Amino acid sequence: MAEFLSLHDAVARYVEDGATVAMEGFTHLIPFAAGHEVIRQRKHDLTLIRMTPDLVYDQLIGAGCAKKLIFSWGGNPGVGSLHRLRDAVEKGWPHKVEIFEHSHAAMACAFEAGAAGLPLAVLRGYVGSELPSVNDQIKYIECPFTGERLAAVPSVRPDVSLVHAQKADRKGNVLVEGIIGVQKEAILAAGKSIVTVEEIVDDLEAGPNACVIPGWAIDAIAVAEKGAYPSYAHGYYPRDNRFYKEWDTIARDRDPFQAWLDENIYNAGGQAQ
Amino acid sequence: MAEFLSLHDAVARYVEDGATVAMEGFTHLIPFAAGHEVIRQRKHDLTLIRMTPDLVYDQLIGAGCAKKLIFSWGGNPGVGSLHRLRDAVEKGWPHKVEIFEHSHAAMACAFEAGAAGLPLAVLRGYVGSELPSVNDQIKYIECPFTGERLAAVPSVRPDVSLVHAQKADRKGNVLVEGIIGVQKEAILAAGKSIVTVEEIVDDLEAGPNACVIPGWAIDAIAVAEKGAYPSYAHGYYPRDNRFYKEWDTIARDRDPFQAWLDENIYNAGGQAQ
Amino acid sequence: MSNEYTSSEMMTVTAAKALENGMTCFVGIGLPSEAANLARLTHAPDVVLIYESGTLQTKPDVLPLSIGDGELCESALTTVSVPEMFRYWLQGGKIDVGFLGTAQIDRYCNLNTTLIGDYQAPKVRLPGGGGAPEIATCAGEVFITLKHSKRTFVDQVDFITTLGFGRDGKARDGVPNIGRGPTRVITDLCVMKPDPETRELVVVSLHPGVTAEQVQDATGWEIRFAEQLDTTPMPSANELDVLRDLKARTERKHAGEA
Amino acid sequence: MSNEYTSSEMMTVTAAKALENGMTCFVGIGLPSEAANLARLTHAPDVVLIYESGTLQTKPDVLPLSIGDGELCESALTTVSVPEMFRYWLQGGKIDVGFLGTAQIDRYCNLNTTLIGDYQAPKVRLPGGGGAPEIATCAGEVFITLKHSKRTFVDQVDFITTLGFGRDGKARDGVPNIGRGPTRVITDLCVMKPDPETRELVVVSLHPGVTAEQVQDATGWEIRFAEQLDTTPMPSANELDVLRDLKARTERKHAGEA
Repeated sequence: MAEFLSLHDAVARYVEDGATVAMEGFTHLIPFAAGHEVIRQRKHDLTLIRMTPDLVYDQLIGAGCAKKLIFSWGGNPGVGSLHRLRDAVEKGWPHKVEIFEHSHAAMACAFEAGAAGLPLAVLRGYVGSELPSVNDQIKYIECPFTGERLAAVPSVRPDVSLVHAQKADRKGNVLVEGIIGVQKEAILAAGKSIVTVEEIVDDLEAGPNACVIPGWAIDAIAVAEKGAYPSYAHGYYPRDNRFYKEWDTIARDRDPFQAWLDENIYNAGGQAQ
Repeated sequence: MAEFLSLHDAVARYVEDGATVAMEGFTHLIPFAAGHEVIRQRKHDLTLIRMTPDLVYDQLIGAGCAKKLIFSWGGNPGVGSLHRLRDAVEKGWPHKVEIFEHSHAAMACAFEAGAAGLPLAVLRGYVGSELPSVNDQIKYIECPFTGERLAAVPSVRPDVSLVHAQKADRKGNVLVEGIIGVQKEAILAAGKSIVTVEEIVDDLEAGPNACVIPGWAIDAIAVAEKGAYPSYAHGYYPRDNRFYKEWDTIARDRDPFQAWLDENIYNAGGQAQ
Repeated sequence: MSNEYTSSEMMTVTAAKALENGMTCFVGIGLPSEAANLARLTHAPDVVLIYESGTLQTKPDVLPLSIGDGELCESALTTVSVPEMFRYWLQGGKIDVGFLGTAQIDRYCNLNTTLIGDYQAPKVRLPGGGGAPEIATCAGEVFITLKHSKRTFVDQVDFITTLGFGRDGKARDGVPNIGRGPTRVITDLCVMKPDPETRELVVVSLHPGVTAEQVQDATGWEIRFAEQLDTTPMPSANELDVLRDLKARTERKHAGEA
Repeated sequence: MSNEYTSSEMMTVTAAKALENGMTCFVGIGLPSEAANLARLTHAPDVVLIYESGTLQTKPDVLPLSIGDGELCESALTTVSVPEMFRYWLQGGKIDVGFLGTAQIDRYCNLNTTLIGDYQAPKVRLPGGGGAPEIATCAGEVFITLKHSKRTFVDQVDFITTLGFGRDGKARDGVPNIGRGPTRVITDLCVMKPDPETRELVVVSLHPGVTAEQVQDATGWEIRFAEQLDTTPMPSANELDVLRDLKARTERKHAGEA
């Protein structure tokens, strides 16, 4: 049953050093406030899972929280590189990060399979790609009906998932609306889950088939206003595309990145800027 | 791209004798009008797929349309038996129907896999059940990561699917709302699809994550007012539970059933009573 | 307020009491649905009822006739597709208890809802498995409720549609990712639980006024009784009132629909 | 109305023309997105644009910076989960054409968006595969658009992220349930198509004013030219107007957000 906690307390309680962590939100509703809290609490040796690492994992990797990264597209969307990710992979700064690289289709299926309680996801994937030659987590099964060879990847089953959503009601039921990505899957696949929300409301006012996650399937809910900034929350605030472009300059070199971290995370209160 | 047709023309064009046909709608939105049109056109040797055969398949089986039945629960919900199904299975009247019997979980996964273009569905299913001993369509795979043995069933890929929905817009986009069952999966898994709707509207007025099926993923749309009766259409009319109870009497013996067929299908126009 | 009650009412109230507040319950139609909703309307207001039609956390005002009545969707927190229901919510391990009825049950709690006789030439064809085979293995535990008779309590089920503990009581042993299986069976005569070692059903409490002989007469094998045999608590006046109101509302609703 | 245009505009307009009205197109971000939206705003109003973020049949007023900008969802027919997008819509065979960009391409249309150098010790780490590996094999066919240079058109890609026709041109042969693969490549200099037999890229039309020598100079292998080498039609004034309006709206939108 969801417990209402401060973001500090939720992260302190559920995100352990060395844990496997998924922070999801496909472009939309990226849990920046939660990610910043993880950095602020100097969690380390994390295995980070995310389809699109985006700025949030660039920040976590640059801050030294990550030991491994499981992902499928690691760029700054529409802008270019994630420089902190590249610096870790290419030069081992602040330390080497081991990467397990997939396609989106495989990651999406792996989240789906994790939510479905299965050990593997099966897909018609990776045909002709060289990714299987560098990722030993990609295997194959044979269909017992047709003999077709299909790709298999381990399901995603994080120790803890962190996602951001628009709102929760007072029982802790959560509404996710708009681009819903793999948020529901991330929550259901995880051992523990933390959901940050823009606000708590009396009534979710959701349609009959809306993406509502019951409070009893969530461990902690924390209010984090603008918790997805500089990504966006449909119905609340738009994506700050300008910040995404500025990040290219901030993150390109180590010193300005460190200065940004100090100012915006370590020496900032508890709320994402 | 969806074409607006009369129900007569849609069935005449897309439902061929000997075809594999899925008519879906989980308790809600059962496509009775479409099923009646199939009976009226005396289609035969059909392989009928449906999780819950319900009255609609009792009628099709009693009318002699079916050669095979793939299903997972064949009762009159809350009332008792499907007498026409039982008469076919137990006594071969009007002729023998071969059955392939599954659990709901397996059928639901098989529809999902069909929509996903896969040849098989994988599930943690049938553990300890004797169903695999009587259905050779249930096989097993071994997870290449954990070694766990998991059940596998062939995906559902019907030649044609028929479903009922609340409404379509003028481009043929369809809204399904409420208990959505495996309707979307039935349409996407099929070679051809016919959707009957209560009405055509200018604007579906659907929420951002509503179950909307684009017109280009549908072959034919036919207006059939009260097309789900005696099941129901959320927002339009309730389930006629009384008729479901009366069906027990109508269908218990062959003569009253035949009389019902004559009066309500063969000698009735084109719309379900 | 009345102190009188029928054996059906006794069964339903006892079955309802098995559910604890806050549990997530995957509900079978019929007797389990009646018991689960009674629990929700009495001691367990926050019990979470889930039906295989996709309705999550539903609070129907009347009992559904089918597993997918409109009432279930209208009163639900949300409604998901049937594949999602079975994949994410049941197989995904979100269900504490599956609540099932059955046509036949044997001493090892195996359930038959498929047929009487031989599969290829059935004497009576029953509806089939529906959601039960995976509810019984994926839910944390399973409660079963049905009327007690020699027709339903048989030495060997004609067909194992749904696993209890197998023909030998050992079918769950060593199986990965499987639920605990049936933990109690509630009838109109008594409450039974599987023996922790052998998994054979043992009568643990008799309903008030019921004798051990009556239970044995209604059971198709030599049934065991616990050394410490309890008497099942009687229904309270409030439980009976709520149950009767619920059933009366349901009757009116279903009769009135045309 | 102007008759002048840049080579980038020529590329975008030509790429847009490849899309036919009514096609369902799975759109990659950047150049493909620009071309696909131009098609929708000119000759192909009913082209169906699908982005991997789950937005089905979307009609953005400005170009998205990311694959999941709010604009895409707000103007979509509906938005589905990302697993559904990849499972039902892409793998399920509902996509006529996948429209991709790339960092490197070779003579057999293999695409590299993973890295330059060696995988274990990369010289430049690129973003990775994203949706492309399965878009390229599950969509009916694939269009590719990118700027022409020796850096992008290489003899052998450093890594096959996404299959064209393999290192030998035969990697799709005999593979069940696979799309036709790349059918055209549109750059700022020319249009190329794979040879029907060998699958090697062949220049089939040069953009107005471009010479074969220029194309060869910008290509990292000895590229073939079709015997009947066409000249790509020029952009119309209307196409240029619509494109420039779209880009101006986009600039204003993205600059104005804070």
